[in-house]
This record gives sequence, C-alpha cells and structure tokens, in this order.
Amino acid sequence: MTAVPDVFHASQAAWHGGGPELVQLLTPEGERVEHPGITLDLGDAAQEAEAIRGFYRDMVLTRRIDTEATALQRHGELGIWAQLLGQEAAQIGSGRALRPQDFVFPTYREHGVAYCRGVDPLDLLGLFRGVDHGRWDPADHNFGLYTIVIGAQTLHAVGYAMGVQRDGAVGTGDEDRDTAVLAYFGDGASSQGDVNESFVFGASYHTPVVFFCQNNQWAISEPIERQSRIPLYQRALGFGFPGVRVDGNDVLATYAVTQAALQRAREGQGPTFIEAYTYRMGAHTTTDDPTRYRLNDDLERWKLRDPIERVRVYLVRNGLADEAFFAEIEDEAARMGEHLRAGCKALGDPDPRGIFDLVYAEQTPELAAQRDEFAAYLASFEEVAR
Amino acid sequence: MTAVPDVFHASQAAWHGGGPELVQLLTPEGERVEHPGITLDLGDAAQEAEAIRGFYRDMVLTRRIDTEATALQRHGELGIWAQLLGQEAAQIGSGRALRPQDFVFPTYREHGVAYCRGVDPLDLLGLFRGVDHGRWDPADHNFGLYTIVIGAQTLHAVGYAMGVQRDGAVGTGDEDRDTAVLAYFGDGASSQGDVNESFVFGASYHTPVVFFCQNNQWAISEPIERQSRIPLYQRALGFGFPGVRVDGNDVLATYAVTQAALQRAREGQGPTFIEAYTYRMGAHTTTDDPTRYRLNDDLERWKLRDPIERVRVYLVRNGLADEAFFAEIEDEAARMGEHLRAGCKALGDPDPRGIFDLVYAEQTPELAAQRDEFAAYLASFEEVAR
Amino acid sequence: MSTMTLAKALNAGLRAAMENDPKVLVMGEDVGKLGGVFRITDGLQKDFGEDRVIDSPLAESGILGTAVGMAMRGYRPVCEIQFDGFVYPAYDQIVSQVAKLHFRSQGRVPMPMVIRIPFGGGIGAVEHHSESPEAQFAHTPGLKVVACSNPVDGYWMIQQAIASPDPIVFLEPKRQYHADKAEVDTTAAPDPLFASRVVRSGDAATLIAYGPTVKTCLSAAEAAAQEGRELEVIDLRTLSPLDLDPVFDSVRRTGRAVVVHEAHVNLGMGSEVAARITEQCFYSLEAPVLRVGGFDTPYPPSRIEEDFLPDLDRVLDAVDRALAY
Amino acid sequence: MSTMTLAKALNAGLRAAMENDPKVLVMGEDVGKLGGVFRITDGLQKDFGEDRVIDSPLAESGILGTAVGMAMRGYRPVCEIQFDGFVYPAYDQIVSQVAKLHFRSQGRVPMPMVIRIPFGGGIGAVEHHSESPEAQFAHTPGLKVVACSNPVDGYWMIQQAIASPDPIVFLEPKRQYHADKAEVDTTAAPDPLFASRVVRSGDAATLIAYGPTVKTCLSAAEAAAQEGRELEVIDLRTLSPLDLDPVFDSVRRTGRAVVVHEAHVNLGMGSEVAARITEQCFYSLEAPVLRVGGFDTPYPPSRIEEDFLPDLDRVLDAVDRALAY
Ligand SMILES: Cc1ncc(C[n+]2csc(CCOP(=O)(O)OP(=O)(O)O)c2C)c(N)n1
Ligand SMILES: Cc1ncc(C[n+]2csc(CCOP(=O)(O)OP(=O)(O)O)c2C)c(N)n1
Ligand SMILES: [Mg+2]
Ligand SMILES: [Mg+2]
Repeated sequence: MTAVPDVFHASQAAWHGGGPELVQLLTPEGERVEHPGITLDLGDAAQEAEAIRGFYRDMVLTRRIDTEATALQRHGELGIWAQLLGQEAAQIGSGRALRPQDFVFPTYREHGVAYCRGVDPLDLLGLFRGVDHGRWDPADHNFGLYTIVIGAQTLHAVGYAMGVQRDGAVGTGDEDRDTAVLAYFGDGASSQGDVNESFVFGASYHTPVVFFCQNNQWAISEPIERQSRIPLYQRALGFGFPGVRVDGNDVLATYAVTQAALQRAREGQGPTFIEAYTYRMGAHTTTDDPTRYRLNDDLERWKLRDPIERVRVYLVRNGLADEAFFAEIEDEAARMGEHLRAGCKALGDPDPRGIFDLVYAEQTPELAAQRDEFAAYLASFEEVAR
Repeated sequence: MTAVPDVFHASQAAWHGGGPELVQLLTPEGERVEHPGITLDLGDAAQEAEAIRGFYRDMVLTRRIDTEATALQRHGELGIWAQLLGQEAAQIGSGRALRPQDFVFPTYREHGVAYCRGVDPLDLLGLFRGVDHGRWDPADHNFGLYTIVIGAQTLHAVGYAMGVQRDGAVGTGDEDRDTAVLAYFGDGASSQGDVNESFVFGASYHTPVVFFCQNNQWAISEPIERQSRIPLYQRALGFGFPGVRVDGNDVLATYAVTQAALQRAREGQGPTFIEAYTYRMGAHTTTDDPTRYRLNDDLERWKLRDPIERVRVYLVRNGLADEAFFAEIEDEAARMGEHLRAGCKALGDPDPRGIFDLVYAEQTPELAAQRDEFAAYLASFEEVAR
Repeated sequence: MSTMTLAKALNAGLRAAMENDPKVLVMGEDVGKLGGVFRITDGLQKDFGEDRVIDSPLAESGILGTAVGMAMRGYRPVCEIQFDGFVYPAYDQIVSQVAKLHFRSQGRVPMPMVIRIPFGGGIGAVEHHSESPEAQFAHTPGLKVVACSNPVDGYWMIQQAIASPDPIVFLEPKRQYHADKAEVDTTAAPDPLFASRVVRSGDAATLIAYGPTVKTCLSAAEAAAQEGRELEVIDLRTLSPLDLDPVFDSVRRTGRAVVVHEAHVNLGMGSEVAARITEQCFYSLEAPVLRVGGFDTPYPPSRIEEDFLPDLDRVLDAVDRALAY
Repeated sequence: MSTMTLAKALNAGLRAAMENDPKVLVMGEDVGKLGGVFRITDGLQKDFGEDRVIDSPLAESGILGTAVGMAMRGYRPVCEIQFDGFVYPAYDQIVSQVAKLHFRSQGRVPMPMVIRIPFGGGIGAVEHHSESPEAQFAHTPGLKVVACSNPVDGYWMIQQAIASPDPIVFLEPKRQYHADKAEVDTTAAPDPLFASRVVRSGDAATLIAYGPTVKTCLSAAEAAAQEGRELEVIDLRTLSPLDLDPVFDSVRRTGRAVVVHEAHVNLGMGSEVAARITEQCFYSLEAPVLRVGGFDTPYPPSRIEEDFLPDLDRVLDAVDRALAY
C-alpha cells in the first residue's frame, strides 16, 4: 500500500483532540471550578448567590413541568410528550442568558427555555394534547412556536437575525437594542441539510445568531456517533465561526458561555456554535422505548452528573440556601403541578369549523365555501339529533 | 461592551490561517518545487517525463474540446456550453489519478475528466445540443451522467461508495479491486444542504469517497466569499475528515494530491476533501456575461497562472519535449476539433415518440397508450401532408 | 398461513425480500435496533446485520441521495421515511434524481428502489405526522406509486415493489398498522402489483378508495347495504400508473362514483380519477364524480382530526348527493 | 404609459414595490450585480443596496428558510428561484413552514412572502430548466399560486402579490420574458389579483389556460376563427385559489371545455379544473372536459420540446374531439 502523505495527517491533527476542552464551572460534585477564558458574571457575591438560587428554582420547576406532563400523558390527557429530563441546566442556563429583545427558535423539547421566556407552561401542553399546533404568541415572548421538522427552525433563526441586522439592532452598544437570536437544535439535527445551510448563511452574512445544540447523545435510537465521529462543536470551525463545548449539565457554565456568545452576536461579531454536552435521561418521547436500544449503564453514569443535584449541593455546602428555601420551592413546584393538571383538562377541543379561517390572512372564497358546506353538514346532524 | 472570553478566540485561532498551505509542485513559472508530505509518484525520470508530456497533451486536447464546443455554440449548433477554460489542470490532474475501477460523479463542467474516462467528447455535446440528457453509458466508463441540480451527485457518490464497501472492494490490498469514488462539485455547491449531508454520511460510514471541489472562485456571478469566509478545504475538518487545498492550476500537485486521497479511500481510510484552487477564466456558460459582475484585473492576474503554459515551460526548459512533440499535439487537437465539428452536426434529433418508452424499465399501460395516441396524432399530419 | 397485522405482514414481506435477494438493503432513521418507530423493520438488523439494515444520519435527502448511489452500484435500497411529513427534505432527490435517472440515461441507469412512507392520519399525532403526499408523487413521471390497505397486500406488495425494476413510492396506512389482523397465505400467488381490485360488489354507486379509506368505504357500503343499497367498492392499490379499467366497468354499471381519500381534495388523486372517469364514461354518468377527502386546510390538531378525515357519514352523504342527481 | 416586455414589466413592478415599502426585500442567487439570469432584478441592487437586494449562498432551502425568519421579523421577502427545477431543494421549507405557519400559529405569525419562479419550457434549455411545478403548490393549503401571462399583468400582479399578507408562489412564463411587448399603463387600476379573466369571447368551446399557454390558446382561437369557429379563451391567472365562476359561466354557454397547460396532464391543474367544471356544469356539458398538456414523461431534450409542449394544433385537435361528442 502506498504511504499516505503527511499533509492529510497534518490537517487531521488540527482537529483530533484540538480545540478548547469542555467548559465546566460547577462539577458534578458541586464544586465551583474555573475555566480559562470564561467568566461567570452574575454580579457581586450576594447577587451571584441569588442568581444561582434562581437557577436552582428554575430547574426544579422545569423538571416538575416535565414530570407532570409525562404523568398527564400516562393518564391519557396528552397524546404524547417530549421529555427534557436531564437537560434542565442546558435549557435554564441558556434561557436565562437571554435579554428580553432576543428571539428564540426552539425545537419541540425546549420547555425550560419557554418557561424562561414567560410562556405559561400550560400553553405548551396544547400541542401535545392535540388541541392546537402551539398556542402562545411568539411576539409576546420573543419565543417562536415549537418546530417539529428537524432543523427547519435554524434557517428561520438566521433569517430573523438578518432582519435584526437590517433594523440596525446590532453593534450599536445600546444594551436594550442590540439583539441576538438563539436557535436550538439537537445532535441528530446537525446532520440535516437545513442546519448546515443555516451555518453557511449565518456565517456568510455574519448574523447575530447563536446556534445552541443540545447534544443529548441520542436522536431517538441513534447514538451521536452515527451523526458525527468528532465532537460536534468542531462543526462550526469548518464554516468559519467559533464552536464551544460546554457541560450542558452545568447551569453556570451553560449560562456563562451562552451569555458570552449572545453578547458576541449583539456586538456584531457573528455566529457562535455551542454544543451543550448533556444526556437525554428519559425516553425520546412518551411513545418511545429506550430499552430497545440503550443500556442502563450509561443512564446510571449520567445520573451522577444530575444538573439539579450539583447546584443543591453547592448551595447547601456554601450555606447559600436553607431548608426553608428548598421547602418553598417544593411548594411552588407543587402549585405548578396543580396548575398543569387542572389546566390541561380544561384545554378544550377547538371548533372544527374554525380551521377554515386560519389558513390564510386573507380568506379565499373557496375555503369560505368549504367552511359553509361543512357547517351545514354538521348542522344536518344536529337537526337529526333534535 | 463585555469583553469576549478567550475561549472563542482560542477556537477561532484554530482555523484562522491554520491548516496546511496550498499544495504546489509546479509554479506558474514552470519550476518544480516540493511540498512537505506530498510526493509525486510517476515512476522513474523517463516515466515521469512521459507522464508529464501526457498531462500536457490531455490539457491541450481538453482545452480544444472546450473552445471547439464554445464555437459550436456560437454557430448555433449547441444551445449552451459550460466552459472549463482555466480548469484543465484541476480536471486532468484528478482525472488521471483514477484507476479504471474507480467511479466518478461529475457536475456539468467535467469535460476534461470525461475525456480521461474515455468518454468520446462528442458524446458530451448531446446534452448541450439538446438531443439527449447525456448519451454515454456510465457503466462503460465508470463515469456518471452530468448532474445539473447543484450538489445532488455528491450524495450519489457516497451511496455508491457505501455499495463499494458492501461489495468488499475496500482495503483488501488488491490494486485492481479496491475502489474509490470521486465526487466533483463547485465552490457554490458547497453551500447546498445535499453537499453537507454527503459529508455527514461520508464521514459517518467512513466511505471510500473523495470530495473534489473545484473552487473556481465564482458561482455564476457570486464570488466565493458569499459561500464561505474561510478557505473551503477547512469545511471538511468540521465533519471529521481531512481537507487539503491544492493549486488547481498545477496539474502535478492536483495529480499527486488526488492520487493520495483516492488511495486513502481505497485503503479504507475514509473520505478526503480536496479544494482545487483555480479560476473560471470564461463565462459561467455561453449565455452568461461576466462583465456585469467582475473586473478584468482578476482575469489578467489569473492568466499568469495558466495551467497549460507552466507545463510547456517546464517541458521546454528541461529539454523534455521538442518542437515535433508540440506540433504533433497541435495536429491532434486539430483532428479533435474536426471530429467535434463534423460529429456535432450529425447528432440528430431523437424521435419524439421514443420518450414514452424511456420513463420506466417496465412500461405502463398508461404511457403505452399515450405513446400510441401521440403516434396516431403525428400520423394524422403525415396523412394530411401526403 | 398465519394471522397477521399489517405491521407484521410488512415485516414478514421485507424479511422474505431480504432472504431472496442479498442486494436488498433497508435504510432509514431508527430502522436498526429500534426496528423503526412503527417496528416495521423489527428484528431485521439482528438477522441481516448492520450492512444490510442501515441506520442513517438524520437527513432524508441524504437517505434518498445515497440510495440513488447504492442503486447505481447494483443494490436495491428500501428507504424508510419515518413519517409522511418528513419526506419533503428528500423531495428534490426523489423528483429530480430518483424519478429521472432512467429517462435521463435512456434506460442505462435503472433505479430499483422502494421508498416506504407510513401515511395518513387518525393516530392522534402532532403536526407533520398525518400527511397524505401521494398526489405529488403520482404527478411525477418516472415514479410509480402504490398503497396497500390490508395485511395480505402488505405482505405481497412490498415484495413485488422491491422486485420491480422501477422506483416505487410505497404508501402504508399507518392507522392500520396494528388494527385488524388477517390470514396471510404466504404461498398463494398474489395479485399483480399494478392492478386495482373490486373489494365489494354493488350496483347503486361506485366507491373508489386506497390505503386507509378502503376500510372507511367498506364500512360505508356495509351501512348502505343495511338500508338496501349496494355500493361497489374498489381498492385502487396502484396510484401511478392508475389501473382504472375496473373502475370504468363499474361506473358504466352504476352511473355514479365517489372517490375517497384523506389527502386534500383540491388536486388530490380524486381530481385525476374524476377527470378520467368523466372522459371514459361520459355517457354513462348519471351524476358528476364526487370527491370526499381532507379539507383544503393544513392537517388540524389531532383532537379534531376525525372531523377532517373522511368518515362513513361523509362518504354516505356524498353517495346521497350523487344519487340525488 | 410605456411599452414593455414581460421581463421589463416585472422589473418595473418590483421596483415600484420596493419604493412603496421599505420592508420589501429581494433575495436569491445572482439577483444582485447580475440582476438575475433573466435580468428581472436588473439594477435593483444598485439602487436599493445590498441590504435589500441580497445575493444568497447557493442553497434554495436556505433562501426560503431565511425568508421565513425575515418575514417573522416584519419584512416582506421576495425570493427568486433561478429556474423551476431548482425549487425542490426548498420544497420542505415551502410546504411545511411557509405554507403552515399562519395556520400553526392561529394567525399570529403572518407569512407575507413571494416566491418568484420562472416556469415552463420552450427556451431550448437543458434538463431541469423547463418544469411546470404549479400543481404541487396548488395542492398545498396555505400557499396561494398565481401565474402571469403578459406584461400588464406582470407589472401589476407582482406588486399585488408583494402587498398580499399571504405567501404566494408567483409563476412567470420564462418563454415570454422577452417575447411580446405591450403597453403598460402604470396608473390605471389593475384587475384584482385573484381573478381569472376572459381574454377572448366565443361560443363554440371554452379554452382554459394560464401563463405560457394563454398565448397558445389565443393563437388557436385565432386559427379557429378563420374557420368560422369562435372559441372563448380564459386566462386563469390565479391557480390557488381558483376563480372558476367565469369558467362555469362560459362552459354553461359553450358546453365544451379544454384545459391547456405545459405541466404533465396526470394530476395537473387540468384535472382539478375538469373535476370542478363537471361538478358545477354537469347538465350543461356536451362533452367531457378535455385536457392538453405536457405528456406524462420527464421533460424531453430541448430539440423535441415543441413536440412535448401543447401547441396550436394539439389544442385544436382537442377542440375537434370535444366538438365530436
Ligand atoms: C425532518 C424530520 N425527520 C424526522 C423526524 C422524526 N424525528 C423526530 S425527533 C427525531 C430525533 C431528533 O434527534 P435530535 O436532533 O438529537 O433531538 P432530540 O430529540 O434528541 O432532542 C426524529 C428522527 C422529524 N421530526 N423531522
Ligand atoms: C439546485 C440548483 N440551483 C441553482 C442552479 C443554477 N446554477 C447552475 S450553475 C450555478 C452556479 C454553480 O456554481 P459552482 O458550484 O461554483 O460551480 P461552477 O459553475 O463554478 O463550476 C447555479 C446557481 C442549479 N443548477 N441547481
Ligand atoms: Mg438528541
Ligand atoms: Mg464555481
């Protein structure tokens, strides 16, 4: 066999093991550590403690939303639910780094981010219950509707960011004006043409967008290795913008990295790719059966890296939270559960006659006629019933 | 403004200016130079001289095919022609690195590669004349039909390479069996979802494929900067396989790099991305008017890097070719011209009745009926005419 | 002889095809260990290995595009699209490459390939999981399109489709996967693939259906029979090419026809079937061919999908309207 | 008042729309300095700048996907697809996102967007440059689809489409771009966008066309007139929604109709138009609605495209057949 010329190995060497290490600021054991080049900026010590307690609270509530919705699905109140168990830190850390004017493009699993954006978690249930395709107003929360077609939303994010540029809302130095766009997607999505095109467009126009990939190691039954043989964050380098791998189970690191990336975007420094290294502790959705394709070992290992537990340990060990604090959050979570249980059952079916009016902004005579025919058809049954 | 944490700069540094330099073995002035890690393996000195004379001849003939076809278009014999002027070295260097069993997936501009694969250049004209969509048998030449939809063929190449793997024709060490697949595409194509998906699949399955990108600096009127802000070969690094930038106007370097990449593929070492850095000296096609979007300066600069001239200078300066050699090639080129001119005019229109039989391998009753109706319809005119 | 659901029948058919021809490959998202989200490829990877049952990266264009290359290398790929609504990222490869390569190459590059798509609604799913994209493929020359409606056809048609030298979009009514069981005689000679079939005889009107609506129409015919009205029901089975001779025969006897599908009525298969019936049976028609289908709105939230989908009542309503002419 | 080709009229219409509304953006491959391969956007980048006339990377899904985001940010993107055959890589974004966002969001996310597609054949081009993809878009709820056929409509319809709050697939008959000139009165009030139009009156039969075949049908009517037969010609202009009242009126008078388009006949617009005419004018029809269109083969090599495309003779042949009933 011909010897392989070195030039290939040289370029391979550039990525093998290259690039920055996993960014971590809080270990699974709850110890604060530092990472070169990354600062956690949460104000003075008191403010920082307050913020971390806030993250803790957010994560606990997010987990409750998730377990409650899972239970509602088991009870037949939802058709399906996409669980986020294990991804609370990735979502809260990134979601809390946003400013109000920033805009978010989620997948179907960003319940924690939705919560950060002020979307009533109850409103998330409509889609999974089958009473709507998304019931919150994106403009009210700067939080787009859930996108089910894998990866499609990443292009929307870049386009939105192009609009932001045209509005002159980048790099002005005005904190309340400069706007970043945050696009969520999964490790599986990284294989889609659309996602890679979003990198091309994002880089080409130097848009204020942050690509936030929750690498939860699985795309339904397929492990990350099927999508990429190298760490995903390195994908960005080939498109000409930075990629960072952060411990997605570390809410502090995720917050710090996302905050910095969003700030780069707002300042006009272009896109950043963040790979939040995490794990999908639950099934893909409530209809999935992960025992068919993965071993329990992995799950057990990842349990030790629980995103919530490490913050609790940190707070307790450093005397930053007392029993009352935790009890209060438990109460709050219980109220959230109650809110969801009661609210979900009250989410009524839409009037089927209504669908005809939602297709276009300007109704067509054809659809209006179809609506009338259908209404008459329904009425004929009602007459019979009477 | 917040200071940008170093972690981003660190990862940016990994690609800015990084990676191997442009691989060149023959300068525009015709001087042989070396590049670390790359060996030109063309046998002993006499064999090497013979091979380089062969490359010269191939390039001259390829250019003649191109100018002749351009002229035929001007004379109305072709509807359109996609010129390769300036890209002769990229195509001959890579095309000559192939073994018979290797398979090639071209775009619409690989006339030089087609010639290397033994496709009669006349057969290339049918598509541009409008008498067929491609008239050579891919299986006869291991050279696929031209693909017009930008990027689509790169996925075909990866799939074909997956077939090669399943046939056990990779990494056996048998020279005549181990098979590589060569996928051509342009700089513009690098933005297409399909091309990036082909990188994902190619890397995921570790397929014996070489991605050969002719970066001719333009995608119709759009300069390379619109597609990528960093050198294109670096795209590969983000997908986990090596990328190399070679002087695409240097037939020796292109040959050496492609040969090595194909060998890696055959040995089972997976994909390689080659960026052949070259320039489209002509218009995009004969219907294009490049004066609308680019300056003459560039063209002038690139003229100095002509792929053919540098080989002529090298041969002459080193006494490897005499006047008779050049004269003979001129003759051969003239015969090629004659072949194309005479042959093109003889390429007759297909029988329109025939199209119905080409749609499926197994004809459908519907189409057979449509064919009969159409034939009867045509016959009715003939009757009238009689 | 064994009793199977449609899902099991398809699984058995795939298995038989893979046993008969080592060139048959199965590819798609989650088709390996998981056996597909509907378990249609259950156990195949275990028995035929990862080289023949290939979990793909998450990219539909990639699945179809690489399948083209495999077919060019002599393989017979069977691609699974996870849900109907996710076939669109692969649309370009399907309509511009898969459909055109035989024609482009003047028959030199055959494209034996099956694109399996679980289609239709009624399973309470979220958006994009209940689409009926068949008309778009049937409109594309170079593709053939078939739809199975029951376990026996599932078992045979998938094998026939795989054996076919042409690319076939193979539609599976996902709502039926685990519904009714049927006796599948795996030795009996099957009906031809590209043939429609009269599944119930009648004289009052002709119901034309395929995939999931065959069952709907059979129930409608059942109900009508109780009121003394015999409806003929035809399962089209093949959507491209269409095999309408049995339909024309029927309509010439009944004088009335109703086409029923889940796809949007506007430019759905029903429009073509109606146009052809009218061309061929003009003087036999007592009423225009009526069409019952999904409304011309996007697929609605699942809680009201049964209002959107044609059901027994809407079919009978159309029959009444046809008879009123 | 000035005399313009269709290409110039579209250019002028785009310019007017951009002048009237600063939110209007033009995006596509080569739309900037080059002015598009057909020069429809000629000079726009020079006058409106690179921020409003945007050369995109070579990726159609990227163009449409980013346009969705721009629309969400309050812009009105006008996307150019370079040739009909290259719209398919963007198909998923168009049918699953552009078409569905208004519905998905219960009207909260409007999607004002125009997707300009030069369509149809007859220009001697290579494969993929002569397609007629309209039926696929018309089958998709949430999209509106219009086709212009002459300079006056080109000038006005593009502006009306841009002003519309809904996503519109805007089809331009590329063969006509530089063909006939017409007087365009840029001050006169235009016809509504979603209205079909009788372009020639007659009583013997009704010809129904849009885009490139309007001219074909007018020539056919001209020829028929010379033989003493007056054909009514209707330019549909809007394909979704269809505006068929003028067609029904006409067919009720003529009793015969022929639909003519370049798209494949099978499941082309003609099938829907035929089905609806039959439903609405059943007792007036003296013959089935006949359809003339591209054959059900892929688009052939250009040297024989005129055999594939409907021409005057094939239209008149169909009229003869309709009259023979
Ligand atoms: C285009 C498309 N193809 C297939 C699917 C079906 N599907 C839904 S989720 C999923 C896996 C996604 O994996 P990943 O991107 O890692 O996100 P995760 O679910 O892990 O959050 C698949 C294949 C889809 N929704 N869209
Ligand atoms: C999907 C698709 N979109 C658009 C086109 C029209 N088109 C033909 S060639 C071309 C530019 C291609 O540029 P590049 O990839 O750099 O190849 P080059 O022509 O320079 O060899 C474009 C946009 C096409 N053929 N296919
Ligand atoms: Mg995942
Ligand atoms: Mg180029």
